[in-house]
Amino acid sequence: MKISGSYTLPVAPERAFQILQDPAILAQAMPGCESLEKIGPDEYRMKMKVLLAALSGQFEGKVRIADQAPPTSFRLIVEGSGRIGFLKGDGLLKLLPRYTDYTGPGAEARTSTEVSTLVSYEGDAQVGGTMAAVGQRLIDGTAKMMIKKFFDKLAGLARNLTW
Amino acid sequence: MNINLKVNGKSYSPDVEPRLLLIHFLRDVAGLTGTHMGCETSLCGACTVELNGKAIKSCTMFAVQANGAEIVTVEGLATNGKLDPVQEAFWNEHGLQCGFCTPGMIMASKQIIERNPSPTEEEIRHGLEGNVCRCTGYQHIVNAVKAAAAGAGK
Amino acid sequence: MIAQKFEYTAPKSLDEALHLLASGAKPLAGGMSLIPMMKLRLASPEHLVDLRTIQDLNFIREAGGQLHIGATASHYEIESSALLRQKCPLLTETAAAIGDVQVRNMGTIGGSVAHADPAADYPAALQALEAKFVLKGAKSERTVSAADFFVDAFATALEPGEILSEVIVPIDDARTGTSYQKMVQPASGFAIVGLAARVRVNAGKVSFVRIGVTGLSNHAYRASGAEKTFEGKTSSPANIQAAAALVAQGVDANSDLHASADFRRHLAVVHAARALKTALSRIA
Amino acid sequence: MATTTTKVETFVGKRIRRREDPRLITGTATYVEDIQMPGMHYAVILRSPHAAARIRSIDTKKAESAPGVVCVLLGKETKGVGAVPCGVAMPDLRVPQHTILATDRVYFVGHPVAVVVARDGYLARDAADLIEVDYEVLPAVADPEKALAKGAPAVHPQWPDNIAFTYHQDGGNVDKAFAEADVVVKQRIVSQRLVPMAMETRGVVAEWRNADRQLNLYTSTQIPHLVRTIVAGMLGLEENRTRVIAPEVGGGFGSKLNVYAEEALMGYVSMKIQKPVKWIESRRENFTCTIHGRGHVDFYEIAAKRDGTILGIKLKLIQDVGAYHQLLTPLIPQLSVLMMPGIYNTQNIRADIVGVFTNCVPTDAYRGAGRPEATHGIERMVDMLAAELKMDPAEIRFKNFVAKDKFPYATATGLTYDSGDYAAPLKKALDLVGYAKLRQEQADLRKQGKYMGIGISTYGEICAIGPSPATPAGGWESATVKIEPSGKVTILTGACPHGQGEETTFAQIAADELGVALDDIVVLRGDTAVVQYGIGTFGSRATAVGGTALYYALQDLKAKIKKFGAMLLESEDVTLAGGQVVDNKTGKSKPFQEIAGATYRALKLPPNTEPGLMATRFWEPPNFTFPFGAHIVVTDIDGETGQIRIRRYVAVDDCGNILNPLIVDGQIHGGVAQGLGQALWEQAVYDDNGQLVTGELTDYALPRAHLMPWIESHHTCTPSPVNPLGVKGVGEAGTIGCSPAVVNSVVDALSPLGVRHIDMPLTPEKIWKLLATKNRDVGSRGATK
Repeated sequence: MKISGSYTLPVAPERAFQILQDPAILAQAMPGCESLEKIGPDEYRMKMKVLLAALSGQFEGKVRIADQAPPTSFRLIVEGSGRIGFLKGDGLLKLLPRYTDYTGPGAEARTSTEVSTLVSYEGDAQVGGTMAAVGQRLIDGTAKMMIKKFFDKLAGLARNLTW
Repeated sequence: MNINLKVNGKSYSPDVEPRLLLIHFLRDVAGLTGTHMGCETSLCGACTVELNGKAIKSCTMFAVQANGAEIVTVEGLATNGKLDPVQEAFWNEHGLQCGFCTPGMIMASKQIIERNPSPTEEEIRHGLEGNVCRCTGYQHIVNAVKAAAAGAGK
Repeated sequence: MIAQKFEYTAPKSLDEALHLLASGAKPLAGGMSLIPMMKLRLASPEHLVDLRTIQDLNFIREAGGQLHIGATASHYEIESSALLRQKCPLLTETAAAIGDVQVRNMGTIGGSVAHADPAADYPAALQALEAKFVLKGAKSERTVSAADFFVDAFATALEPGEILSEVIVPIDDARTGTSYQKMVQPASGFAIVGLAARVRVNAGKVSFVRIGVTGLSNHAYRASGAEKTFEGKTSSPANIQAAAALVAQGVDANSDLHASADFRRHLAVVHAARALKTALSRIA
Repeated sequence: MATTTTKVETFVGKRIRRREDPRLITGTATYVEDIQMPGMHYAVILRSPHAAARIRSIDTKKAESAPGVVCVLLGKETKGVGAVPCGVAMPDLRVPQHTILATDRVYFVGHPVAVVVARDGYLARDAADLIEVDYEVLPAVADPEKALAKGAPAVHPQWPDNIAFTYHQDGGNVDKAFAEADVVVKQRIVSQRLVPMAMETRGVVAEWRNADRQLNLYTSTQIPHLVRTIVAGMLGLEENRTRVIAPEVGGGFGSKLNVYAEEALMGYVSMKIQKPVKWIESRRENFTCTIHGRGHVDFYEIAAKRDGTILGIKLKLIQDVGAYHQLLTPLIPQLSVLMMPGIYNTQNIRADIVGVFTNCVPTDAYRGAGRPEATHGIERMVDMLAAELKMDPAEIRFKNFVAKDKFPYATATGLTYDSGDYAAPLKKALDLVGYAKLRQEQADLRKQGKYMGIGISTYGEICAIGPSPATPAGGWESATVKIEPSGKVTILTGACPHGQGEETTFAQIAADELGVALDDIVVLRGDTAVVQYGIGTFGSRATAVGGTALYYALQDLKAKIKKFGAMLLESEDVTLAGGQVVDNKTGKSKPFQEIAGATYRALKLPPNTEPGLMATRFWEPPNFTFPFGAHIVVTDIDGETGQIRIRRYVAVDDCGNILNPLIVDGQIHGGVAQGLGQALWEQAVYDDNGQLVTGELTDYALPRAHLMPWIESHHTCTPSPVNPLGVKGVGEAGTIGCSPAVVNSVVDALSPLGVRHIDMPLTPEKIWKLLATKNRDVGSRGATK
């Protein structure tokens, strides 16, 4: 399944790029992430608990960051598998400065002249196992929701951490 | 967990695991294998039984939820060797082929007639929405429900 | 086909249930969504608290000029309620459109609403009805509007330990016309889109419009833009169409095997027009 | 002694309610899952969640020590068991080794990896969760056209081109036909993958009796004898000590015309644990692991003269095989090719099949098996040709039908059509539907911008499968008739009905032949220890082939009864009628029952005659039978939502003589439902990674009661000369006739927009897109000379 979208983070691209690759921050922002542990350069082992309505599942997997071109783009690859199936996301994130008014989380602390970052993402999401068989009509909406949660959290963290 | 329930007029007080599905209680504990499991997503209706007068899918209910309930399965329909009018109509109208969906289909059909003694074709079809038959194309089942309703109304 | 082990409690009272829920148990109502997921082991709650055994949660009654529906009222009880048929026909019509007979016999309004499946039927009607939900916790009770309740896919305003105990809807007299129009996903019976409309006409002009939309995006919503456009106008086909055309505006539509986002948007518009037209035709 | 013959009621041809029904409507029938045995254990199979992966390691320790678990078996332990067989032999057929459990690699989602055996089904399921498999996920390919592309992942590394087999057939002179044509129409037509979805999933109970070296295998199958021969071979058992029982079988539709890994696997498990074991397939497994049907991508070309005379047909057929061959996989598209000329007088045919491996569950026979695909293609092409030539679709068909005085008719594909009057059902269907009036209404509706379509399909099919040389495992059928000393009759048939009603129709045949009451007859089937060898029920063959074997066995017995009757009546000239043997001279008679007793008492025997009344016949059919018919579908399309409403469904089918109209109607209705399922709703969709995304009823849409139209079922009757019953078979006719009629109807409705072809299923979104877009030419335009 193709996924794409964009989100505005309340920090400048250089800072956004940093935050998006900071395992401590990623671990906090990724919905359900219970731990993220470095196992190699730009590679992390992840434990994740997905809670979605009644659905619950423990996943173990990897997060990998590749093709870094600071501060404009990088690839994020997330893989996880558990009893209820597996998921894999592979996307290219592009960061562009934005000078327009920012109204998302953290807006109250900012002035309209500050630069923010438009993060646009495009990639593929795969779901397999039991989840894939019964959850077809839910996958699209769920993926969107998870991504939104991720960025909302990230935006909040960015605000708290940056200034 | 100890529960009490009545199936086809007979009382049972089994000790069951909470996760035991009602259909497995009926089939494996009570030995009533007429009720069939056709899917796991509550969409085929082969497991339909009557619980306190209402048609329900026994594969989507735990036995513990039926504590205190009165259940009727397909085995409980015929009385003193005389078939229920719906059973008789399914037979007369060739409302079944492989027979696997039939017990659930009969239980759902009974509910239709109980709630609406003279259903139209459309009402019958709507009432059978939750039951899949892969053999008959439903037409003879619709005929059977019509016939049973006509017979029961006499 | 076999769920993981869990503990089960059938409490006698709501207080007992809330106490258990406060310590992490999960509520079980009709089980129509939860049990299939448990059988496939997509859901594995450790402790279930059966709300259907609590008498206090099963009612449909009129009080204080509103209609009160207990959480464990089944879809069938709602569909066949003479009171609701007369005073809130939108809800009976919607209940009758859910799933199939067996599901309606067992499934409950509280279970469905709290589950907040993006394609469930009730939320459209409840948005259009501006329903209120009573949420109870072990030490709390609050009332939340439908507009604030549905947050995202399977996400609601319910806090852990809270249950939805009651749904409150207004009484619609005969001058209000309502309709629920649904495009059914043929495999599951869920709504690809479902549109609920409530309209009143005064002196030849549409005086009141409420439109609830389900299935299109991650949660049901009220199409306020469409409502505003229609209010104050005549109920001409052109005005219906102009209002309907706005129901999907600005909405992040979902896409799946059964309908792309574009098709869903289109269907929302078509069914909005149908719901409005039918609702108007039902005004006494 | 009675001296007058009583007129006994006859049964053949009457709407007689089924004799198998009492047990089914009272819930007392025994399906595999209903079988309980002392000491029974339960198996759960762990399956691959990946479409292609290498198995690095499997850790079963936790599972083995879980409560109630007796053993956990992996592929390395079952390596000695023979492979799941492909029953088809053809040159250059590539047959991958299909082990009963995966060893080092998995090839499709659902591939069995391990089996857990426990004393309780719930505990077995719990333990399956504790097995840890480390997979190295590999690239997969799930689309046959993509699998053929250069650089596609190889499903089986030894065959990087993914080609499983090729097959070529040429009849007449195709090049000449196309050179002489005024018009050639081309179209790519997809017949999508479908899930057979028998209501009863598969299931096996295996009971090994060590002291007797005997395996009893209860399995939900259409072919118990073939399962016995093959499973005994796989397990290295003696065939006469392997007993296969198909108890009540809850639907098959071809999906149980197979030998599956689990049948041998459960036998192996039972031998290992020395206890009976039960495995019941979950619906999810049924979707991912039981064969699928169809899976064609067809490239058709049809050549014709300007007057509509069809000159020739070309076909390139891509068959999605899946990861393995099951029993008949490579045969199915060959049936499509055999059926290619349809019922049209066309002697120039060319077909090229390429079977393609994909990382999906294998395809095999599903209701119609090859013939629905062919008929769908031909009937679509004929409609497109009519549109190209601006001819009426009925007219072009009448013009090209094989004339009724041309039978037996030899086709370019090597078949000999037995009998037919192809115009008759079409004429009747046109009358019934009120064709001329409908066309007028359609013209009026078009002026109002409304979409209404009239779709015709005239099909032929190959039934009564079939002469043995044309089948992989013998195409005959057997019957034994035993008349007991009391005169009661027992029929043992090698056919294995699972809903088709032969317990009734076979009793009807026997009752009329012998002049006894239906209630005096019992029909037994589905137990290899009871029934002589048989082939089974599939390919609309049970009555036409099995019923004929029964007919001949009855003739043998009738001759013997007459011999004994003549002896007892001391007459030379007797007749058997109405349950009596009558002396034609004196009018004296002996009731059948008395004679039966005498044959066993054997106080006196006619010359050269043995005691007893039992006869067995194995009947080899000299030919297939070829039923035919015409289906007309009238549709109205919702211009806003793209939803299709079927206003009328008229089916006129000719299946030869009809033994029981009630049962024949049921077969037609059910067949049409499955055809409509394919036309409108059903599709097994794999994503690019080989995940079956319509892997449950939540996403795989089936025909349901409220979605089905009323089917107006009618018949013409052209008896088959192939068998003495004059029957042709009706099990698959509805499915074969249906899908092209529906698609033709919808294309007809949308033809003012320039639409000429739509692939199934005709989902509302597809229709909406056609209504909404400017460029509505979804197919390639026909190249007109």
